[in-house]
Amino acid sequence: MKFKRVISGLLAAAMVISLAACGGSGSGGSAAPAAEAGTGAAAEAEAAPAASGDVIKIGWLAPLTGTSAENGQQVTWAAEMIVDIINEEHGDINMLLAADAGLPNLGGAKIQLVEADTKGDTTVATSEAKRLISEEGCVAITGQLTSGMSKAISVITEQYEVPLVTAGSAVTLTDGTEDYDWLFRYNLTDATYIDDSYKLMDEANAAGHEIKTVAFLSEDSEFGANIVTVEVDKAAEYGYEVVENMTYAANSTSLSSEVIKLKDANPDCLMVAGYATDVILLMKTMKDQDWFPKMLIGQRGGFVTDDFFSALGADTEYVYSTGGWAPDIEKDCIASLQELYPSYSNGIAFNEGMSKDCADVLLIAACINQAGTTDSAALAEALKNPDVDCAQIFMPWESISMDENNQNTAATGVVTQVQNGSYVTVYPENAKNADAVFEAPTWSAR
Amino acid sequence: MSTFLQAIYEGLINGTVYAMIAMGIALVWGVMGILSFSQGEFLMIAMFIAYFFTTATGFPPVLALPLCMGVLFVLGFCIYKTIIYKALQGPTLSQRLITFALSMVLVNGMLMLFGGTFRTIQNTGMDGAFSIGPLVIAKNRIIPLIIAICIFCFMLWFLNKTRQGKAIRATSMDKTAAELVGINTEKSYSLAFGLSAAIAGAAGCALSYYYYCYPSVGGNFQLFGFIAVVMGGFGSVEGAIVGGMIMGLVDSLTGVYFNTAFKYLGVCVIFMLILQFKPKGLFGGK
Amino acid sequence: MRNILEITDATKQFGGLMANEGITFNVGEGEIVGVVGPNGAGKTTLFNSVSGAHTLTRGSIVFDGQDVTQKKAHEIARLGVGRTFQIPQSLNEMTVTENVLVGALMHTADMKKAAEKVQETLELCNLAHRKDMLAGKLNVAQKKRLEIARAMATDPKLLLLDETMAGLTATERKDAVDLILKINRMGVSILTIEHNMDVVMTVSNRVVVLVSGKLLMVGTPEEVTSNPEVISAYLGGGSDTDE
Amino acid sequence: MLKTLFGDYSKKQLAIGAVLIVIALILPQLTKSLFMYNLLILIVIWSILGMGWNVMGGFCGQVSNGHSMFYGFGAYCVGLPLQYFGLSPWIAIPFGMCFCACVAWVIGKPVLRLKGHAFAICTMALAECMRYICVNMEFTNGAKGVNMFKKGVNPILFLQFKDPRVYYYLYFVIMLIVLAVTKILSKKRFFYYLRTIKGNEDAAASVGIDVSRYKVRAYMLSAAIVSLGGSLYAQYMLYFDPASMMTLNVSMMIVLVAVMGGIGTVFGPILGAIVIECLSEFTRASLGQYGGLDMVLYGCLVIIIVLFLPGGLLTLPAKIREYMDRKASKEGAAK
Repeated sequence: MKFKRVISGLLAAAMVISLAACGGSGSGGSAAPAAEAGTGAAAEAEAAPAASGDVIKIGWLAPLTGTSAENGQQVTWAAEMIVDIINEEHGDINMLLAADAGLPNLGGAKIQLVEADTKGDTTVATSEAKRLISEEGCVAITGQLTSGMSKAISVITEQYEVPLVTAGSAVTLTDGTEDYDWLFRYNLTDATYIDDSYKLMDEANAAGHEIKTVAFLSEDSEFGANIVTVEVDKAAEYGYEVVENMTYAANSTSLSSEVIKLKDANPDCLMVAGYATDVILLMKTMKDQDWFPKMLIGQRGGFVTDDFFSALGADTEYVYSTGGWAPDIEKDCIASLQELYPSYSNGIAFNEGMSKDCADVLLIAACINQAGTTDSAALAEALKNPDVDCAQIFMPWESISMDENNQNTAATGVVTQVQNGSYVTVYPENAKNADAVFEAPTWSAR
Repeated sequence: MSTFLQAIYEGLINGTVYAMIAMGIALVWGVMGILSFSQGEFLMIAMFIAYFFTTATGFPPVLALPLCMGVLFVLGFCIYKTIIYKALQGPTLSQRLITFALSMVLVNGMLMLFGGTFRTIQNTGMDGAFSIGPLVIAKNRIIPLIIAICIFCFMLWFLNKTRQGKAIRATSMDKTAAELVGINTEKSYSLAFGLSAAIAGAAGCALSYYYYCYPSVGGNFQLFGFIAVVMGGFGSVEGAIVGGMIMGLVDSLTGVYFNTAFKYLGVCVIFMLILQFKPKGLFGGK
Repeated sequence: MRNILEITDATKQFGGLMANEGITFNVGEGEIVGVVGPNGAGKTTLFNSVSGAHTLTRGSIVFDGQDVTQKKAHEIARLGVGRTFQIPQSLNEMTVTENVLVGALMHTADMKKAAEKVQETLELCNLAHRKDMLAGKLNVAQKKRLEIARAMATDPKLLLLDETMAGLTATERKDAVDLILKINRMGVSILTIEHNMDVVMTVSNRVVVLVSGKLLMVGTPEEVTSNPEVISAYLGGGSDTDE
Repeated sequence: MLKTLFGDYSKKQLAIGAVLIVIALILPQLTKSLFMYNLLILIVIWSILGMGWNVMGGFCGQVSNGHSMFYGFGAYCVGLPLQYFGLSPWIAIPFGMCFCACVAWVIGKPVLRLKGHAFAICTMALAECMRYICVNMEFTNGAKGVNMFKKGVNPILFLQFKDPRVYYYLYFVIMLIVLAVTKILSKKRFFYYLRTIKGNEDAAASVGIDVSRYKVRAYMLSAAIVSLGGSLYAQYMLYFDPASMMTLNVSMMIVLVAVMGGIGTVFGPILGAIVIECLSEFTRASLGQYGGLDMVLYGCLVIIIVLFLPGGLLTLPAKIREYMDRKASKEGAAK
């Protein structure tokens, strides 16, 4: 009992001392900003480290534990591969910065990827982002970030004026609702992905298949909510009738009532936005209830992960997925990446899920090289208009042009379909490698 | 009409899983007054066992049932002897925290051992579906239903007819009185905890037929198990079964007829209503 | 003598069981009334009805001129009815002082006045030497005295005592009787359930005899002990207490 | 008022208290790393949450596992007015506390009729309901969460400081105010009545305590303080979404902070917050890459502490002293 008194004495006395120190609680605010002005500068100076000759740090945030740990780990290996290619001489790979060791304009300075685990939790992501900026002195932040996390971290990167390059595709990141000066997006926005989906449906109709009605099933998360809003707007634009629009709780225990409602509505095309857990459960529930739409278009998420194939095997046949990348795009450095990646990922193949995020790492390195310094303002300028030869980038883009919201409007996407076990590009016309099977057979006919 | 039938059927199937988890929770709650947060994790471990059994031997998961229940019983027994026994001496609140921390350890332990890949059993030997009239019945959802029914009967038989079962029930009614009449309450406690883990094992084995297997799967079912227990009547095993069934039905009916986003909201609202009129739950246990 | 408590046709039914039926008697101001009867005669049910823990199925209870039949336990307590419990419900994680302080706080939120009241009540119930001890650590006699002290701290007009003598040694019983008489002399009327016939006979002015939920008779101790029906219904088997 | 605050502490204890406060004030000046400020601020926020829950769970004995609901509401009550009306947090935070108190008053009446596990599960279900509502409602931006970051806004008026140390000082003072309020209340009738209800509800009724009204009052005060914690968290992070605020995990962490420190004590939650935040940050920083090992360690530590120290860490020195005496007496006997 005695010790309790010591502790309670200890902190109860705090009132008198702290009040005096802060000049009374009322004006607590006033004394503090004086301190803020003094120390603010110090904190800021320390946030942008002088360009050390040998190593430039790029912050990498990905879920290494938690629900999406497997996927996060795969994307991290891809990023490590890209950094290794940049840091060593790879004359044989026709990729940006591959030819010489390190960044030529900075005396061959090496890139160091400082990895941090977000555990798939926004609060953890922001704490780790702070650590990367202040402890590690990273000059830019990127990683495998959901749209929700991109928003949370952008608060930090805006405050400390460090560029954040994300593939988080939420349209609210890029449509100017929130003004970010230090957020850059080279990948597609939801709007482009969904345009591709509807254009594919137009092609199906052109080819004589009856695709008139569409239904949406999306997760009640940041990822799902953004996609479904754009899907609904575009449905009106492209003239498709929306027969069902459902959201489901993430990691749900059963999706049977959703599938029952889908069977009722019986749409020609179903667009799904969800992560691996619910996508797998949805496919199995649809198989159990013996129903499959003519066209099932997955908006990336769980559809482009390696688990999708390992968990569902042959059941994945005929499923479409929009995406920013596909293995059969005509860029010669893709083949060498596909060869090199399994050595990092003990056998897992390079896929769409990881392409977008490690492309960001390559672009950051290229822009640092272009800016010639790690000063954040100069780097931001370079990121705003990167002059890089897109032929040397493993993404399907022909060119890069950034609009005033720092969004790459020239980014184009592809739509792929699972045909005998792997994704094959079926849209757009110029990148097509196989004809789409527009009407998928029922489960019993497979 | 067919959607209504299908909704009822699917609701019952899901209800059996909730009921099995709720039974485990009710048993432990009734006997020891502990709210076990780690019930979901026992379910998850059983799913892993069923998965590895099927991939290794190629037999359908139902043959893994004895293995799952056995391993989980032993695990539950050991956890009781080491952690829960000591926890019973502490205040009830820390008992709840201990099972919560235990579930944290189990989830992350499995994540460390088996990594974060999603595993499902693709060929359960019961593929395809047949339909009776408008009702589509998936073959690989029948076995879980049968497993669940067997477990319900086994538990009701065990608790009501066997000596040890009656001893457990007596201990749950009044520990001191049970001790007075010579019941080894220590044995009842450890047996009850082991049994509740074994029931979760059976639920896991049944679930592996149509659900993916992943370390954090337990959490998805945990809250529903609790709600089913309280709805059915605290600590009453029969109440837990009925509670679980109601949960499944409400879950699928709200989903189909109201709005799938409010599926779980519907469940919680029904739960609140029942608690207002019957604060002790439907069967009003202890 | 004005009646502090008037119970008319008190009936309490639990499902099929008729715990109390048609019980009518009064307690005069400053009087000590004992309630006796075999186990299961409905004594504690009557207490719970008077103190507000239950509400009567039929009949009425008037305390100090106010009808309290429908009032809740805490409202009746505030009107001036203190009570103790058959099995002492002491607050084990609080000290003896805090246990009594809670009673004293009923009429005043001022901690100083309450502290004085506590000190005064502790001396009355001779628990002052155990002031800072946790209630859980007291022995049975002290716990019973603590309950009385907690009730007394609320300055009650009527004190309901539920088997204060049970489980006490001879000397402890003597002290308890002295305490009850001292409290009565302070003007507090007392209604006490008691199995120990000697204590009931010496302490109470009148005795109420309950048998299986019904009122057998009300009278002075002498009338009760000489009444053949009471003897056969209750005392017939010889008093079960030890001496 | 001052007497109740420092009445029952000896001079030595007050001195130690002063020293620790000075340390707490100087600490941010010593280090430069944002990571350390982040840790300190989270400790202060979690202490407030722990103290809020303690009013209900510790003093009044009604253990709720759903306080993440008020934590989330606190955040919304600061975020949404800023988004829709540009309202300054100085007005929004008290509004949030009153709002949560009203929510607790409305919910309290029916829910507080339940006891023990049933009450805990009911609060869990309630928190889940509120999360579903917030996730699916347009007014709260649904799952997109609320972004409160505004460029070039008056830092004092909108509490958006660039340097985290200002947050730390401000939150530290607010924590001390909450601490003082709890300390003063603990000497008042209100908390004695709550502790009586925790001890035994029948005894409480017998001394004139309207049990259900006081339980609801405790729930309202607890909700207000936890909502304060939620608002401060939202004001510091400037972005939050329902998925990270209103989950079972957050509710259990709030309970853990109070229980680990010392349930039913005034200073327990602060000690609990310090231990838990440091534990989780350092296990993550050092063991993060071993895929979950840090959480396993964290879980084991919680089990060990809760098992062997039911009274919480505050009782640790007493336990050590007791252990020393027992050892000394054994040696004495052995000689």
